[in-house]
Amino acid sequence: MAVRVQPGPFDMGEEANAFAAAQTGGMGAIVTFTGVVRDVAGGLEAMEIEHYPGMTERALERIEAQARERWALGDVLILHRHGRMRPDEMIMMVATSARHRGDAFEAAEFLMDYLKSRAPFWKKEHTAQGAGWVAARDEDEDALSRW
Amino acid sequence: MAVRVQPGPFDMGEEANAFAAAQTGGMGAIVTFTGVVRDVAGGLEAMEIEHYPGMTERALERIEAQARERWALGDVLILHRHGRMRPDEMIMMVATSARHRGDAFEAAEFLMDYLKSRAPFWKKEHTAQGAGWVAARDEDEDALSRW
Amino acid sequence: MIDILYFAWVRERIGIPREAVETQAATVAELVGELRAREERYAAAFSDLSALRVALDQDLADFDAPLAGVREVAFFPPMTGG
Amino acid sequence: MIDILYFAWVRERIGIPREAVETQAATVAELVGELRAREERYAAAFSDLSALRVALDQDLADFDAPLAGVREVAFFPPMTGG
Repeated sequence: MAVRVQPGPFDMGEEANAFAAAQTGGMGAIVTFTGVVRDVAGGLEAMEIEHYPGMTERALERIEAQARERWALGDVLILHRHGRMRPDEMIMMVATSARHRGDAFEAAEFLMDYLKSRAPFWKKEHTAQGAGWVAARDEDEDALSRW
Repeated sequence: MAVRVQPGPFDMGEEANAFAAAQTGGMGAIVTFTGVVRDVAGGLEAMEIEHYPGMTERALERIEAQARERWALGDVLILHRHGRMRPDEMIMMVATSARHRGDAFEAAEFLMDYLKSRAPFWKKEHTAQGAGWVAARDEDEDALSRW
Repeated sequence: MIDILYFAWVRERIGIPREAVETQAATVAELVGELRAREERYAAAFSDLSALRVALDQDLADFDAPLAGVREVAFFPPMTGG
Repeated sequence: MIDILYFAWVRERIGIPREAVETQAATVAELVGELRAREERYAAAFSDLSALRVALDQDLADFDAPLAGVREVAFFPPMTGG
């Protein structure tokens, strides 16, 4: 079990390998999701992520606990950056392990859906034209209804 | 696009990083699935994977093409080992990238479901008591029906 | 005394990240009413509650939730992490 | 002449990984009938077709598929990769 919130970059491959190496008990399936800064409209100079220190960790731990109640999981990693990052930098990742692939996949999707709408992070886009907060997407809120 | 079938081990983290580094065009989501040799009953000495050279690559390329028709994907990696491996060694991995996480997740699950039942690989378990072929699971066949 | 925290554009609109206020408000909605009445920047930040979320002691809550015993209230827009 | 390949326990039961056969069989099922008639080890391998899969020129096919123009037939159990 690990929830990490950090300003600096992370190495997805190293995180994935460390996560896999720590597995015990016949975890046959490992799923990772990695989110990357996208320059959707063109001209993005930086993405800034604000968060709510204290509540962030609490919210992520609660989301992890909910996932563990619903699926038979070995281990869970939730790692999220805050601060400024450039296009193509990695923002966050989750990893799950389970005996069976269905559990690992579903739990990872659940973690992502909840993280998107229930963890206190806010994105601000900086372009040459100025800065603006990213609006929440209805799809992200709707995605919660399937669980 | 890459389909690889190889006898030797692979480094999941390096593969994941190389896959991520090769992305272009605003792929905001990267999903990986890694399958690990499980010692389900206890006493497993080795897992041996037989395959059908020629057809294997063809089948995996076809499965990838089907995934690309169904979801808006950036890139796809399917990597599968054959030969002998020990418990806790990694057998295979898939990776997908997409602008949106739903596409990346669904395509990875689709690739796994099809790979399990439609790509010509067979597993044989070697224990101190002898060797036996792993039987196909009804769940794996049933998993195809959702697509 | 209760600590009030603001995040993202709520923080920018009000101009400060946090403040301690003395209040007798029984619910979040009552507290919002007091804040709105203070100054234009508060009125602007709280003009549309459907665009806001609230957390009480770092747990998401509703605007009609009671404030009894609460030490930290946070206001912010819908979250956009991941 | 047609190449026949065997994999996994089908290969083990028949005892060889591949062979070239001369056949006039019009379908996979007819070819299976000819093979079954050869020797006990073939009859054993092909005793339950529901436990077998077939590929024609490296594409999965059905047992009633025609063999016209096919150069490579493979018999194997249900696949268990991943």
